[in-house]
This record gives sequence, structure tokens and C-alpha cells, in this order.
Amino acid sequence: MTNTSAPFKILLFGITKEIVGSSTIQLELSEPTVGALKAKLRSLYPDLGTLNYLAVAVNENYATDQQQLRLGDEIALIPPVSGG
Amino acid sequence: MTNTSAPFKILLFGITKEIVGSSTIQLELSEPTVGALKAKLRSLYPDLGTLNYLAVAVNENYATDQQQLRLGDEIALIPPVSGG
Amino acid sequence: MLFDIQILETPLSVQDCTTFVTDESCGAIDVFIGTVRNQTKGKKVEYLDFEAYKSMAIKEMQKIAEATSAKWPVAKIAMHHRVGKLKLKELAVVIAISTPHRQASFEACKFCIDQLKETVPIWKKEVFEDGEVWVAAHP
Amino acid sequence: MLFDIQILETPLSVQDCTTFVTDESCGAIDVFIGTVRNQTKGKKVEYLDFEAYKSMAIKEMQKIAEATSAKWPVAKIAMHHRVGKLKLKELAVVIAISTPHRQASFEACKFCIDQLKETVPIWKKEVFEDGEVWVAAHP
Repeated sequence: MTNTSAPFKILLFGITKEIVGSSTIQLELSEPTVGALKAKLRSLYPDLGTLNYLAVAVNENYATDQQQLRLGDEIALIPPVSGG
Repeated sequence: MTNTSAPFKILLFGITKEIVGSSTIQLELSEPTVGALKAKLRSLYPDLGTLNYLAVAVNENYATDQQQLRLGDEIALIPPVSGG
Repeated sequence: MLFDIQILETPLSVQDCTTFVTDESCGAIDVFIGTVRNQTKGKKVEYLDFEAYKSMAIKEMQKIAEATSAKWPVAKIAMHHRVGKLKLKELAVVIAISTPHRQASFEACKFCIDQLKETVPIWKKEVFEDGEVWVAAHP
Repeated sequence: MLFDIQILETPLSVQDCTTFVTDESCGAIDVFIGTVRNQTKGKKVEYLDFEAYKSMAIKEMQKIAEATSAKWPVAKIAMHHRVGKLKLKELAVVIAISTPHRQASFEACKFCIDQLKETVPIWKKEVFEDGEVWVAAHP
């Protein structure tokens, strides 16, 4: 990928933190969308594909795959929740 | 009534205590059944007839009108309950 | 002991009830608390006065706890009812039930309070500024 | 303030929640408590470890409280969730809701805990003698 944007920082929790081995990662994305982010993460960390689902939160709200990411957004991976 | 049994003592609570004006009464019954007891009480205290319902407990259990009363039974009038 | 059933003249403790029912085989506790409301049908309530046929009330509450345990996989039930004069916001009844999973805890607790209001010989007098009424006594 | 929503690293207090929601316009409070169970599918649990995306979890809990208030005549809601390592019988979550009448308190409280388990970013790891598992992560 030649046309990269500046890196996005992603917060990781629960099993995603264990799979990636860190509580944050930084990524470059050719296309700054939630869908592209998920695809790139799944290619880098295939074990993410074994989860029941994987959501993304942008600025503390659940985001659709179509949502655009902007620099400075707070981005988080949300694996299946299990509170309560 | 000539063929009376010995007096039965009846416990009164809530509105029945107010209607009768006492927390217990003693009654003689020609026929020692719950139904006869209720009929006699309603004739003595007509305001009991204005209640939504009036149950009788014998030895701390709800009783049917057919139930026989025996000397020494703990008898109580149970007006509509409203706990909780 | 599976059941903690009491009629008390002193303030009820939610903590006592939840501590009693907490059980390591259970993941869920539901607690129902009946409190004194400031009005009935728009009429301002000053206080409530509860009276119980105590020995029979305890027996009827025991029957409810047994019926509940027969219908749901209950570990423990606490059922405390207050008697005497209760001011606004005071606790009249606390029912706590522990079950392995949550759905049963809600169903069992609702069943208990619904039954309690049907069968347990306890009576509530609402006292207003200008009078008083035994609840549910008359049509 | 209608809602008391907290994520805490210290033991939860049922009393704090019920005291917060007690309201003189209400006759009913329902409380749901999630506690640590000693087993999952027959496997012995040693302890649970809860992790939260705290800022978002608070926002999602707030949304649930608002949705609940829109559906039922709720006076107040307290929703406290614990994080960190929890031993058997400890309290993971407490939800308390006050309403004028009891039926709504049960429905509203059940809705809150059902929603919390669906949307609030909190994760639970079950730790067994011989391993551990993030609950619900995998099919």
C-alpha cells in the first residue's frame, strides 16, 4: 500500500488484547473505514476471525463497517461482551 | 337456641376488629361449622357484610364453610388481605 | 436453612436478605422491595399502619416459599415483612431469591410477591390527613 | 439526578443502590444482583476477572437507563458494575429500579440486565483450575 494515511491507534480489550498481545496497536490504512480496519486486523491476526463477532467502537459508540475514520478518533475493538 | 355448644373464641384483625370493636369475641354456635359462624357474625355485625370478602382461618389455615369447629380450635376472621 | 421468613416490628434490612440468599451455586439474585408511597389515587398518604396475624402469616409465607421452590430451581429465599406504623419511603416488604440463572430469579420473585398479596394475613391501613382506610377491604 | 451509574473496582453495595432509588412517589423497587457462581457447565470456577472499556461502558449503561425510562414509569435507576478479580459469591452487578407499581419494576429491571449483557463493553474471564476462558468469545 503506497497511499497510506497516518497511523490509527486502536484500543484492545479482553480476548482481542490477548490475541494481539498488547492493549493498543497502531495501524496504517489505505482506506480509512471501519470495514477496512477490521479486514486488515483479521489478516494480521487470523485468530480474530474465530470470534463470535467483532465490533468496532469509534469515539465510544458502536460503528458500522461503512463509517469513516478520522485522525484523532478513539477507536476500539469490541469482542463479544459478557458483563453482568 | 337451646342446644348451644360451649363458646368459641374468635380472633379479629384489621377492619373486622374495628367493626366488632374488639380484638376477640366469644360466640355460641348451634351448629359448629365455619359457615354457621360466618352467618352468625354477619347477623350480629351487619357491616361485616359490606366487605369484599370474609374468610375464616382455623388453626392458622384457611377453612371452607363446611369445616367443623372443635373446642380449642384457634379461629380467626380474615378480611381482605393487603400486605406488601 | 433454605428460607428466612420473618415478620418484624423494626426497619427491614435489604442487606440481611441478600446476604442470606447469596449462594455459590447461583449467579442471580432478584430482590423485590415494597416501599411506602406518598399517595393513593391522588390522595396524600401520611403514613401506613400494618397489622399481621403473625403466626398464620409466617405459615402462609412458608407455603409460598415452598411453592416457589417447587416451580423454580431456587437456592434460598428471604421474605421479611414489617408491621406497625411506616413513614413514607420505609420498607414494608423485602423478598430476595437466588437462582442459578437470572430468568428464574425474576419469575420466582414476582410469583412470591403476587402470592403474598393474595394469601398472607397482613392488613394495611392508609392514613390520610382527613381519615383512614383499610386497603382493599371494600368494593 | 435520576441515574446512578458506576463501574467500580471495589465491592458493590446493594444498600447504596436501593437507598439511591428509594423515592416517595414509588411503591416498588426491583433489584437484580449478578453473583459469581462456582461452576460453568459442570466445570469448577476458581474466580472471575472482569475488564471494562470503562468510558464507553458508562455511556452504554446510561443509554440503557434512558431507554428503560422511556418504556416504563421509572423514578430512579442505579446500575453498578464491578471490575477486576471476583471471588465466588461476590457481586458483579447490581441494578435497582424504583417504579410506582411492582409490575413495571420487574419488567424494567429485567430489560436493563438483558440489555447490559448485550451491549455494554465489559468482558468476563472464567478462571478454572486448569485454564481460563473469555466468556462467549467463541462459538
